[in-house]
Amino acid sequence: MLPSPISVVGALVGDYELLLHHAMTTLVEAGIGLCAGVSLGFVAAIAMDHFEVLYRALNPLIVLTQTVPTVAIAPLLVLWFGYGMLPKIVLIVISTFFPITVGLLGGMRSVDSDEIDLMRSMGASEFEILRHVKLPAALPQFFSGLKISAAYALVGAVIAEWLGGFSGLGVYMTRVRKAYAFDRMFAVIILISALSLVLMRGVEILRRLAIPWERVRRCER
Amino acid sequence: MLPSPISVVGALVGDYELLLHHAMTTLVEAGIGLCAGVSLGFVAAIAMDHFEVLYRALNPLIVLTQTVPTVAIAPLLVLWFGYGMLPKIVLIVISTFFPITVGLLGGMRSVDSDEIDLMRSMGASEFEILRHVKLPAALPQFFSGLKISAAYALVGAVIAEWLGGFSGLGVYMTRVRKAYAFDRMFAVIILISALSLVLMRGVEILRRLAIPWERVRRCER
Amino acid sequence: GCGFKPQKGVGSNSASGNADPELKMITFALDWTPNTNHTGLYVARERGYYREAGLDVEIVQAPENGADALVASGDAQFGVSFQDSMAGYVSGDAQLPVSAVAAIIQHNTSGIISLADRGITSPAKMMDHTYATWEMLIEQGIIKRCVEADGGVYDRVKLIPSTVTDEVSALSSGEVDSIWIFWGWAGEKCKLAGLDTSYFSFESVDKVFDYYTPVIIANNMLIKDDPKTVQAFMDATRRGYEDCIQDPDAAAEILLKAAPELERELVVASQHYLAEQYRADAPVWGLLDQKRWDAFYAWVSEQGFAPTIAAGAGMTDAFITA
Amino acid sequence: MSQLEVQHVSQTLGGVNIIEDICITVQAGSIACLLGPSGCGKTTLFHIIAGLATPYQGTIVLDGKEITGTPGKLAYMLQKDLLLAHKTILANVALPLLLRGVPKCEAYEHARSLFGVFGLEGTDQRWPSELSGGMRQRVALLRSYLFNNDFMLLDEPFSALDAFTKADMHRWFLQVAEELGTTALVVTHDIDEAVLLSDRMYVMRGAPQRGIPTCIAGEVEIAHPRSDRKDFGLSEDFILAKRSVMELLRADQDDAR
Amino acid sequence: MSQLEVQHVSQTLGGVNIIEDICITVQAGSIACLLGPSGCGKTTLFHIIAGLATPYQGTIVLDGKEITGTPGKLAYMLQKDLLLAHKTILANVALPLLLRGVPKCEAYEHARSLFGVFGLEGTDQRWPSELSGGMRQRVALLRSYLFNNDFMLLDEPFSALDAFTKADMHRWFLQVAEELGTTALVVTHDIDEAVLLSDRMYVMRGAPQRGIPTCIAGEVEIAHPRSDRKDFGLSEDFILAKRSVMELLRADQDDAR
Ligand SMILES: Nc1ncnc2c1ncn2[C@@H]1O[C@H](COP(=O)(O)OP(=O)(O)OP(=O)(O)O)[C@@H](O)[C@H]1O
Ligand SMILES: Nc1ncnc2c1ncn2[C@@H]1O[C@H](COP(=O)(O)OP(=O)(O)OP(=O)(O)O)[C@@H](O)[C@H]1O
Ligand SMILES: [Mg+2]
Ligand SMILES: [Mg+2]
Repeated sequence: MLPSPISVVGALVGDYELLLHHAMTTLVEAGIGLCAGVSLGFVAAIAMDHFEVLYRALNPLIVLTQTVPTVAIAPLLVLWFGYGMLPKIVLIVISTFFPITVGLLGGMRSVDSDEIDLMRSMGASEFEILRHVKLPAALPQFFSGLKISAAYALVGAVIAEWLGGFSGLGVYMTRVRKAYAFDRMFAVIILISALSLVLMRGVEILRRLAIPWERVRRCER
Repeated sequence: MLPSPISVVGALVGDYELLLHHAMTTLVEAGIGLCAGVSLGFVAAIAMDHFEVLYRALNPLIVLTQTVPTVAIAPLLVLWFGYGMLPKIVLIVISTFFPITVGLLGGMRSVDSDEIDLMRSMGASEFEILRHVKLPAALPQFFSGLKISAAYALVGAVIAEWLGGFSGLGVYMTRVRKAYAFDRMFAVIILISALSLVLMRGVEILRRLAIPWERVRRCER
Repeated sequence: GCGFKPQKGVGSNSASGNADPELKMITFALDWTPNTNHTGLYVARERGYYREAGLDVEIVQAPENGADALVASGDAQFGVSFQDSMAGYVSGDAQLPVSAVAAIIQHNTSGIISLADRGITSPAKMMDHTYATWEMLIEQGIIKRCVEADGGVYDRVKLIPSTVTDEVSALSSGEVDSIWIFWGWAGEKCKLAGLDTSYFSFESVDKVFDYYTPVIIANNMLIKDDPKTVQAFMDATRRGYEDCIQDPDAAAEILLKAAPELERELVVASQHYLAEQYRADAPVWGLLDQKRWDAFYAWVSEQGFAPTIAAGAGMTDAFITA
Repeated sequence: MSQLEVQHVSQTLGGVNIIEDICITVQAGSIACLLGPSGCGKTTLFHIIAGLATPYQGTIVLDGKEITGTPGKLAYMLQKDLLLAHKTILANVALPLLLRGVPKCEAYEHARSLFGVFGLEGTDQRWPSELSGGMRQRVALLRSYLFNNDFMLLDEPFSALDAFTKADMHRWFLQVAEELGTTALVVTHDIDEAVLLSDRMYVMRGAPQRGIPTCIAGEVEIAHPRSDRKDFGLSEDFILAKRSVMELLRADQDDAR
Repeated sequence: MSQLEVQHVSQTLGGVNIIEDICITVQAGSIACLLGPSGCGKTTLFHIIAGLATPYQGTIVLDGKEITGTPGKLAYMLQKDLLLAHKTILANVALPLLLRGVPKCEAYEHARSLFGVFGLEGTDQRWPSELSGGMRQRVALLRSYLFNNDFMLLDEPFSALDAFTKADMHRWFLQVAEELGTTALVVTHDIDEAVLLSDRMYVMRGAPQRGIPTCIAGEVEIAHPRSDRKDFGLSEDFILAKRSVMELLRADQDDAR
């Protein structure tokens, strides 16, 4: 059942060009979906942090989007959005924005209330408090969320491609699966994992750049 | 395509007993899987926090488990673990432990280094620092992670049941889908969402109980 | 929710519970969810035919496309597959050790369905209409051959990726014009839904497409080492399917008891249709004709969809004899 | 120049009466000090004056306008230094200027020009965690000063400084107050400091944790002009004022026991 | 009773030489105070003595044993109060006892019995965020005391207290030190406090941020026995010691300019 590593590598090399072509499609979808998901997550978190009413209203709704199995709503998505990229991106957005929202909200709510008092005492508006205190303080949790989201974006794209489509690693995967080509199946799984690792490494680097003050703390006194 | 709400409610009521039976199976799987996932996530986070080597070694591996689309490895899981609960629980564990690990690790690493110095100055062992400082400080992020995990546990169970099996809401879902019974399809989706909401509400209540000092902070000075 | 009894037992734990230690444990892997293709198995189990044959049969629902792997690995002894998808592994260097041992339905009952107002009464009329494809080589090869045999140009068939789970709404919403279906399930559903449809079967276009779909497959090791068990299993199964042919209504009840989630009306209609089709013109249920088998695979190899397939590869007619 | 009036302010926190019927007036251009035992409610009162908390009863009036519960009207240096960990020292100090809409360049320029006076040379690009406790306190003071030097509310602004740095800061503070006509209300535990800096001292009395709500025990006026406080520490006025405050505080102490 | 020796300690942080060749000896059973300008490196030195940081050069010796880089040997009260936000006051105070393996009941009992002395009655079930700055400081002191009252390293232990509470704490501290033979090294900015509490004072000199590494400017011995410090403040010994320290500090100040 498990193909030998050699045949997997063989498949990887042999299908190199084809895989590259499919990978491009998937990466574009995952990229767009992740960006859209992060933006949506951002907006949702900020809105929910600001308006308690919105928090109460949106929270169950957001949870709901996470509880409906994607594969179950996939046919509906195709019905509404056609066969192109749109339904796939919608699916990725649904699976990526949640960790962002949860992380940001958690981070913003964990801010030392004295720091907010300080800002208020300097006449800072809600927006300025957000910008100067809450968002920077939420960065570590935001990046924790982004790490999860980045992992899900690629997998989400692959699953979304099972919805149908003419190219993408998910399409490739279903085809080789149906053809019982297990070596190529493993080859594509390895490729997806490798791409994910690269993506998450990118998030890690971004994190380092965005949180320079974390490096100082490590320094011994 | 979309069934009328009345027929959905009708399906919910009509299939009441059957749904209850299937829901029990799913809940048991989700419960066991979530517990196992949380435990594993806990252990992984603590181990990775403690041993930098382990962090470097395990981190890519853990990311890998998130990048392999579950449905792709599902047939393998069945091959390795049989038709029973085990492959399902493995699948749920894979999808739930990641947010826990990320949350806990993030939380433990965000602890004020002065607090750790204080503990060290009192001769506290690594374990005592963990217990008295790092874990309590990581609780908010842990619960953020748990919230995500709880949402995924149930959906994970449903998807895992598509692997095959004898009962569970996922089995029900595939069957009614194949039988074109869309009212029952929506009924089960609603049931899953409702169960998830209850689960996450539970996490929220747990959080309140576990972090009593958060309530005080809100109190105005 | 009446009369539902949860099935118990998992994998190989035949010694536990009330399983009879005398009985030989058999696991049967369905191609996916239970449907009327499988009724004979449920009837044989319900009516004790397996028990009489000294077998304790457990019917499991495999992951989609997963039965072949389960049977190949020996985790299941028998399963359901299709001759066209088996083409992927009966030749070449990644073969799975499984063989077809019986035809569940004697002839290929699949074809292309469309709404009557699209006028797709023959393959060439698929031109300029959309067709939902799974993007399988053999599948598209069959469509191509059918369209061209009917004097059409295949390139003018508008392929869209298949996301169809519900043929009725896919057709009636205009999402897609033509769909590949098995008449016994989706066709009957369309009829029940009152759709005015056109339909042609592949077998009617070209006899080479009268291949076997679906089939029961068995693990090759089992066939070699324990033909007696295979024979006993197949005999009992045949009795089950013959009961279905005799009394479709009773068969429908048994299937519904095992899978209460299914829609009664559809199951009954499908059962009545299949009663005519399980055996059809063959002397006994399940017969596999190697000539028909080879003819299809010859076409598959010739088209280059699979490496050359030897005669009789992936099948044996040893267990069903007229 | 602003005048502050605290009128009959009471506050309850967590079910405990902390302060009761506090009345304080700080004349425009004058400096008042607030003294009282640890935990009596000085910070609680400052939060109310700064508009960060709404009192249970009473009003805060600044220049004749009620500002109860309105933050942003006066500079408030909190007891904790509260530097934002994710900003450099310079960015921390310049923050109030940015909030007021001063362009970034200009704000940074202006902030940087004051680093020398505060003994913070060379720290502008450091992170808060790299500074010593006393340096952080001076950063916080500088930040408050840049926000608003018309009315300043200072909660123990010099407590982490050594005697000489403290003396430097006192000198700077008195000079700035003189030049700009700054009005200030300062919490301090250092009686000498209170007498040195202020025109008037208010002494609080109470122990809310032991069920004794805090009120104003009394006030002491210092006649000696603020413009002439060099070597004031040895003058008779100083000793007199100090003694009065000590008596008020001691009475409280005995009272509470 | 322990004897501490700081031998030729130097430290570099973020590329800056902070302290250079610091030597200090605290005799067993004696109390030493450390004075120096803000930002000169007192906290840096304390971190090294406590074993929380490894010096660039030099060793720390306690009772003849080298303890450089080994934490947990002596009680260290940090400059920040650092109460754990997720523990009640009682749990915070009892923590060092629990770490030493004392059973919970007993630890809580023992901790609670000292709340009165520290003026913390009624706060045991409160959260740290509900206490005032001075109360938090006393909680931190109590916690350090419970960890180890044989050798205590105190970084500005009384800076947030009002004059009278401070005097109370001084009295308590001197009495405890007398009774238990506690050895202590205390950082303070209050010269009076230093003279009052200590047997010997060390004065540091330097301004690392301006490129002048800190060294020991000198030490002042106080002959007056510690057991007899009531009304010591008016004695000649006191004035003498104070003047010596002031001179050392001032020299530094002029030096640094
Ligand atoms: N991590 C660090 N990186 C660089 N410089 C640092 C770091 N930590 C401290 N410093 C510098 O070391 C010097 C001494 O700091 P320290 O906290 O020891 O001073 P201190 O004597 O305790 O002052 P204070 O009386 O104000 O508390 C300061 O100039 C400070 O800026
Ligand atoms: N959120 C709160 N809930 C309950 N009690 C509180 C809360 N905040 C403060 N207190 C109590 O209010 C009293 C006054 O606190 P405050 O901080 O105003 O004292 P303070 O005069 O500033 O003392 P210090 O000089 O020590 O800073 C204290 O007894 C404190 O325990
Ligand atoms: Mg205070
Ligand atoms: Mg210090």
